[in-house]
Amino acid sequence: MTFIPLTWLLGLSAALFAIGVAGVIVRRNILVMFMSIELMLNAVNLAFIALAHRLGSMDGQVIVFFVMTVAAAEAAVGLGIIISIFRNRETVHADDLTLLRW
Amino acid sequence: MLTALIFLPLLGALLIMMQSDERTVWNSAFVFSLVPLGLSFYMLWQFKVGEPGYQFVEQDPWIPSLGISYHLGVDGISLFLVILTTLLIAISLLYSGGGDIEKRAREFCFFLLVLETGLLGALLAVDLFLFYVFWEVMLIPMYFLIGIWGHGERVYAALKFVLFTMVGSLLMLVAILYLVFSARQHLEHITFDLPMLYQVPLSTTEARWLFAAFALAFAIKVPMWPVHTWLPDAHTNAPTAGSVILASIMLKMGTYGFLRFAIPLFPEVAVEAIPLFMALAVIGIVYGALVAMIQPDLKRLVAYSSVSHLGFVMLGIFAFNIQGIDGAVYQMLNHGISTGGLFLLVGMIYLRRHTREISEFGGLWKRVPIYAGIFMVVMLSSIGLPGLNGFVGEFLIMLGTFLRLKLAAVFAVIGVILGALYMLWMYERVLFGPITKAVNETIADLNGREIASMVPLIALMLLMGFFPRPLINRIEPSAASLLERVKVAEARLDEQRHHPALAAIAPGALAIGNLKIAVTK
Amino acid sequence: MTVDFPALTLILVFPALGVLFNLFVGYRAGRGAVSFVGPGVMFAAFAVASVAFYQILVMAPGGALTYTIWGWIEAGKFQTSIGLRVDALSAVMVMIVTGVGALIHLYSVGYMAHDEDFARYFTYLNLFALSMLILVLADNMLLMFVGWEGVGLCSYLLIAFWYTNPEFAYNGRKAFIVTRIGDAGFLLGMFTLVWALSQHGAWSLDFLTLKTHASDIAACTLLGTTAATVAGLLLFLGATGKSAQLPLYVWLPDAMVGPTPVSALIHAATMVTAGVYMIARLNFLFVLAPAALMVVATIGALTAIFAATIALVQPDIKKVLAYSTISQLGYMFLAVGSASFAAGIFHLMTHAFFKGLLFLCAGSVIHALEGEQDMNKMGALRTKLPITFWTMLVATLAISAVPPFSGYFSKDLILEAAYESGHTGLWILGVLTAGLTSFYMFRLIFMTFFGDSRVDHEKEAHLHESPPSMAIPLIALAFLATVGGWVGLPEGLAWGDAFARFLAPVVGDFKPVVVGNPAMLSLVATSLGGIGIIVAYLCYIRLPGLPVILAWRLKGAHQFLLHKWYIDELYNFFVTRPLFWFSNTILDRGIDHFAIDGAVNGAGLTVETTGEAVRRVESGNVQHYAFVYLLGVLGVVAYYIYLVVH
Amino acid sequence: MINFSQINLVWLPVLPLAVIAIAAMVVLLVGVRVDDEESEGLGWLALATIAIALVLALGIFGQSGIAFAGALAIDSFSAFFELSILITAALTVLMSLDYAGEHRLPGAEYYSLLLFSVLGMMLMAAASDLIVIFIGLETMSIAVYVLAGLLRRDPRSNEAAIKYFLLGAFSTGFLLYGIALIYGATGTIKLVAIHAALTERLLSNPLLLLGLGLMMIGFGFKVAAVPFHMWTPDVYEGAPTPITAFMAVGVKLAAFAGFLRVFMVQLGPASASWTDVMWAIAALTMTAGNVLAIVQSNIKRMLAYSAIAHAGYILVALTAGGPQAGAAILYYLLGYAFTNLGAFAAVVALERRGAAGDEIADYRGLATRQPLMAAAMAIFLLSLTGIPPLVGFVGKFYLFNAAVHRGFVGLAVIGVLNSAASAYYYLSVTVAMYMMEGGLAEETRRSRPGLVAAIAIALIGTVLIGIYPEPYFTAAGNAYQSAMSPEEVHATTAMAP
Repeated sequence: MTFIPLTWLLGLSAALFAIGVAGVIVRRNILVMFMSIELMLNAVNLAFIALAHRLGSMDGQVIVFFVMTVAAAEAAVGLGIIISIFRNRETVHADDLTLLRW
Repeated sequence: MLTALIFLPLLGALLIMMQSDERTVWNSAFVFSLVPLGLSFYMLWQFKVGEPGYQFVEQDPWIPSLGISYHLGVDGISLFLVILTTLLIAISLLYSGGGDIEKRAREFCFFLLVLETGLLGALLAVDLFLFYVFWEVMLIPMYFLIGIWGHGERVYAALKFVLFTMVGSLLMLVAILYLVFSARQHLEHITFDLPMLYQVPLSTTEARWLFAAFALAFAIKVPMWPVHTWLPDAHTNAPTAGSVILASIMLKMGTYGFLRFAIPLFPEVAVEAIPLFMALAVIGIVYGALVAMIQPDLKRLVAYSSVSHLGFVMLGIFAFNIQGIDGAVYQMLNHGISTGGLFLLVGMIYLRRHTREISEFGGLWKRVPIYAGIFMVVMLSSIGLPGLNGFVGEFLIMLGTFLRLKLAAVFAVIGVILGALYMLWMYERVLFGPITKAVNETIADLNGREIASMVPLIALMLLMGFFPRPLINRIEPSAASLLERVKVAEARLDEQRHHPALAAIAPGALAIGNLKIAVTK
Repeated sequence: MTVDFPALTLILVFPALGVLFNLFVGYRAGRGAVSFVGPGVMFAAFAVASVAFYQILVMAPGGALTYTIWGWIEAGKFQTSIGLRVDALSAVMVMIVTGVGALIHLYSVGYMAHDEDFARYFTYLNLFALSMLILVLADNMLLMFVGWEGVGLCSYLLIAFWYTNPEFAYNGRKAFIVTRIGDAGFLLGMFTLVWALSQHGAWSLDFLTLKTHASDIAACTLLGTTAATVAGLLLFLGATGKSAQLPLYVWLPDAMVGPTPVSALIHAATMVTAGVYMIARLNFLFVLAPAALMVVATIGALTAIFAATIALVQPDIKKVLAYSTISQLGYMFLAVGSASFAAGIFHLMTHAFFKGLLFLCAGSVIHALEGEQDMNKMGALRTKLPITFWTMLVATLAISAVPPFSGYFSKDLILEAAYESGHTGLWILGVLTAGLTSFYMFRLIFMTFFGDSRVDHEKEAHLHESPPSMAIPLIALAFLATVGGWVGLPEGLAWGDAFARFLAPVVGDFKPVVVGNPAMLSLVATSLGGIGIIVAYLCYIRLPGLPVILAWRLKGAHQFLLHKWYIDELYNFFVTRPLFWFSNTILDRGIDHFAIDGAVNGAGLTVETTGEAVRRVESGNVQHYAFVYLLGVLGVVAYYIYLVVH
Repeated sequence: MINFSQINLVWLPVLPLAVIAIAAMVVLLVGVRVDDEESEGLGWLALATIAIALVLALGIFGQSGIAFAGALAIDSFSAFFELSILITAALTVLMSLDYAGEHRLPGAEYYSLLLFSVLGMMLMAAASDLIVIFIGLETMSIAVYVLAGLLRRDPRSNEAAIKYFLLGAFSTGFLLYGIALIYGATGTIKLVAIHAALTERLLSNPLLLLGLGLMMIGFGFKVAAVPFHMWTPDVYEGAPTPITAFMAVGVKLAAFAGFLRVFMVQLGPASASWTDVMWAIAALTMTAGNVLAIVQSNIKRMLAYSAIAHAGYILVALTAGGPQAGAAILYYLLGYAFTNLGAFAAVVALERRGAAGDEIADYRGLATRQPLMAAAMAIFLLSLTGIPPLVGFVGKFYLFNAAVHRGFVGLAVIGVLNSAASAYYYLSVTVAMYMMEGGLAEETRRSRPGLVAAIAIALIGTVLIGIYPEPYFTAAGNAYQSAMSPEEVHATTAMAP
């Protein structure tokens, strides 16, 4: 197997993470924001894997599984909330949800 | 016994909340205020003359992990302030029952009695933490008294009062913590006990900062110029009883704080600060008098006169000789009695006319001779007429000041003249001359209850004017022991000035201090 | 030698009882009781005083009666007690106060008969007597100060007795404040003494202690001179306040609005002389402070002539007497200033007699004319009020220093002392004043009792001589005003100056600096007095038109004197108004409300406005929140990158 | 791997957790049959299990050790937090008993989610391993997201939920990233191991530092530290009030448990590299929280900002570090739990259906209408202000005391000035209650024993713990000590200077 330098992997994960963050900040659609968050989580997963590989310890790998599970749970909850919002307000745009402010 | 003295009013307050009928509330409240009064007189009787230290001491561990103990004690400086407190609370309750308070009597009495607990606690606490607790406790009932039963901009006044005081006292809290911290370093054990903390060696700069924090807290309470502006508002808008307690006792907490904490804890700095504080005090005296002179509102006038009178007290304290400090403590009591009386009198007239505008009155004497006579005596006591209590204090203070700093005494004397000026002018506008307003034609003279609430004060004015000895004999030992610390500090300062060797060390201490300050930045 | 004499307290107790009685039961008890108790207590006090006086007389010279009632203010080493002391000096004073006081109390019974506040009047009057007695009996300065301020208070209360008149109330306050300015000096003087004594380990204000340590006080230097001088000047400031000398005399003329007996008792006979008494009492201090004495003498002489000039033209009968009082007090200060304390006290006594009498007579005139005080509305009363006329004439002769009336002897001594102590200039002023005095006094007599009547007709109808309760004091005082001076005859004549000898142990002997011819001096003064009388006669009997013409010719001067040199206006413009403006505009509005409260409320406002501004960031849009969050992240990350780089 | 010497007490620490977990599922299963209006029974069931857990958690005190291969810490520290959390949960349930019915909340979901989040919190408190912390955090958060939005027909509630959810998930990302980097730097996720691995050489490792910073941010979000606080007011305002209380106290407890264990205990050696940031965050949080609270007119929003400010005070001590600070924080959180829950309970009591009556203006004249309620509210507010002898004051006193003793006088000064400013808005509520007339008339409704009980308990706690703080403070001190040195616990020693 060929060795990809750790820095490359970390760089990639960092880039992915940044993209995710940017998505959260700039996209108005809640669903898309949510996907970007998932992207962030996966970026972290990548980092974990890479580090675990480098350190040769299992912990990192284990965490990844936990993270995936958590992400799934979050997805379920999040979508639920989004649906109930859509029921009440017929919108999924972040900047329409400003009942609560100041 | 001191514990009983402190917490009986609180107990009374709680019991009162059980009552429902208004009359019984007033009566029982008055009775509950009489109990501590009697107790305090018993204490006076048992008090050993000629002992400088604390008496009736109680000390039990409270928060041992921080060296905080429930430590009470009374000495010559606090003794009479305690009695003044119990007395005036009783009088206020007696008076307020006479129709001055129309609404929510139960809560009123409750807060007044809780206030008494706070005041007594602050006067009797020997542990810094304990003191601070009571010091803050007394804030809240007064806040409610002003805010609920006050007049005019009562809410603004109440909040202004609390915030002014809080800023000062919280900074003092930090100072206390720092002091304890350095105590832990030097004494190898952590303690909040005042006598212990006396022994903490501090670098000059540390001491200066800590003294500044303490002094600010107390100066606001006194109030010294220029942090006095909460006072007129609080007084003017407070209910009569509130003003009485505020003027007669709460302001004393400031001066008491100087005597009990700020000065003995940091004597060197206090000595260094003599010019500053004498200047502020003198400004306060003259300034307060001049501003009082032109006030159109009776209560505002009396409030500013308090600024002036408390200036005298501060002057006496910072004279740092036995005459000055005896006089200062004595003057605290005088001011409590005379200004308390003045506020009661203003309250009585307000009750009849629902205005405090001086221009609304004039020629009242014809209608209310008794009121006029009592007013005359109280006024004379307040302007320090020889033979009444006010003179004894003012004389000793000015004598002490003269021995310390002649110029200050000169200004103080000017203050005496102005004091006569604004008081007599006010009296003249209210009671002399023809009756200008028709409403004043039908105004009623004092009733029995009102006279009863004034009589003790009048009696004290005469007694304390002609027989000051029994009081001063009890005050003096404690004052002297305080002075001992100051004298030592003065000596040390002279040393530093005159001996180059020590002078060389001073910068070192300064450097350490700066380091500490740098940390805080 | 001093004797412990507890009975001294009685002298105080009687008036005190009078106060309590009139204050608490006076209104219910009714006029009868009050008019008995009021004067009664004074006569009782007088009796006790006479006993004390007799004791002093029979004692060896320098004897004194003392009694310490209880210890008073004691702080640290400073000690002072409530103690009484009667020596020759205070014995004389006590006699004057109780004696004249009693007579005037009696007079008041008639004078105030129709006043509704009868009881209150006598409460005040007794209280005054009490304070005055404390003042003269005190054995230490602090207790003296109690009386000192006490009489001031009573003067305030009595001037403003008819309080419904705002002007009266104002004058009362004016009197209190102005004298209090002097009292401030008194206080500082006391402090200076204590300070000086404390340098020598003595912490007291007892007159004895002061006397024994006088040299120590003189030894202390203060403000580049001796403490004695400083203290002396400060105390004299107090005296100028109480005794209405330049520049603090302004309250006395206005004090005349009080009931006339009050003017007689307080503002002529007793209170206003307190300053003289105090300086005589502290003679041992002043002789060590020649500079202070010089000031005293000068101020005294100047006041004397200054007040006399004003008295020349006043139309109000009581105003004339008021200014004459100021002028006579000036004489007394000239005397004590010339270190002839006995002469000062001597004149104090005679003045108490004749000036008290003058006021009482004026009172009876005013009483007869139902409150009329303008001499232009009087005249030809001599037949209507014979007793008043004759007694007043006696008093006038006395004050004009016509031998053998009492005033002659005392004034003569003063002028002699002034000359012989080397103050020739002051002597000249004194002599001139003598002339002016006799002029304006006889002007008064002529305008009131001679010429043709200018009285309103309805008043004319029921003019009546005063009741006996008023007449008796007049006669008694007239007698004293005549013979009172004979206790101090010129040396070599009969028993000579017994009075001075009597006082000498306390106030010391007068030591002339330059030798003058007493007869010569006396002749000059008396003749000038005579000239004054003649001029007055010319102006107001022979050629009644003359004064009018003069007034019109010398309009400027006349107006100037009529308006009392515009001193009141001056004070008002330069002191009172600026003070009020400053307090109001600068302090109250400027500093208190604008600066301090402005800063405080400003701080609060800033917090609130920033809050209002910052809360806009909480736009409600979740993406903004995320963005702020990100900013935080970037901040932290940046910090750590920085940390790593360095 | 399991240490056999501790086999007997391995199960002890998990017993409370287990009880809660089981209870949560039971409630869920039973609850499907229960009608929303009659959810009260479920509440009592939850309460009962919480009580049991409480008793069990007591047993952990004084223990010391690590179970499950270092995943869970068995020490007084976790016990202290678990107790606090369970008390919080109990009070929340008490104040929900009637609320849930009146607002037609789905009982089954409500109580079971509540219990699940409690489970997560306790997990965080006991976690001694980054994964467990993460799992605990998420278990808690996800449950709370839902709870916040449980008023399904109320758009505000939905909005609160979505905001909380999005930002929560967002910050989870950062937390995880931090964990990853620290894992990368130290090669372990066991806190003890990390502690051991922090050698001089490592302290300057960029991965570690960055990870540190990101974790700080992650926790900062949960404790609502500025500038990661933006969600707080909105969510607090929108969520059902008992849940707001639960968030304000429970979530904060758990988050601080993690925060403390990770930063003060395990990352203590690296403190030099995070003190400054913490200093800034603390100052910022106190100031912003108070300044913004002053301008609020809605009481829930005001309390939200006040919660931010209080987080700031705690951060002051966290910055200072040291055993005194640790003890102070634990004590403060305990007291804060009682006080804040009490305040929110009062808000619940005065609330009408549909979030009416949340305006401070609605409290006018309360003192005359409901004197006792007003008095209770006043006491809670005074405690929050920091008026002695109430617990709020003593707590603050301990915090600033710790700060000063570590030389952070400046921070302490900022703190006291802030609490002086805070007096303004807390008192303005008492002004409305006591010094003004009018306000909303109460709607007559059946008595609510649960709510009253909650307020009463909170009141007792607020006063008693304040007047006699010694035992609690000592306990807090021991708890902190036990976490410091997992192997042996100083049973009794108080603050060693």
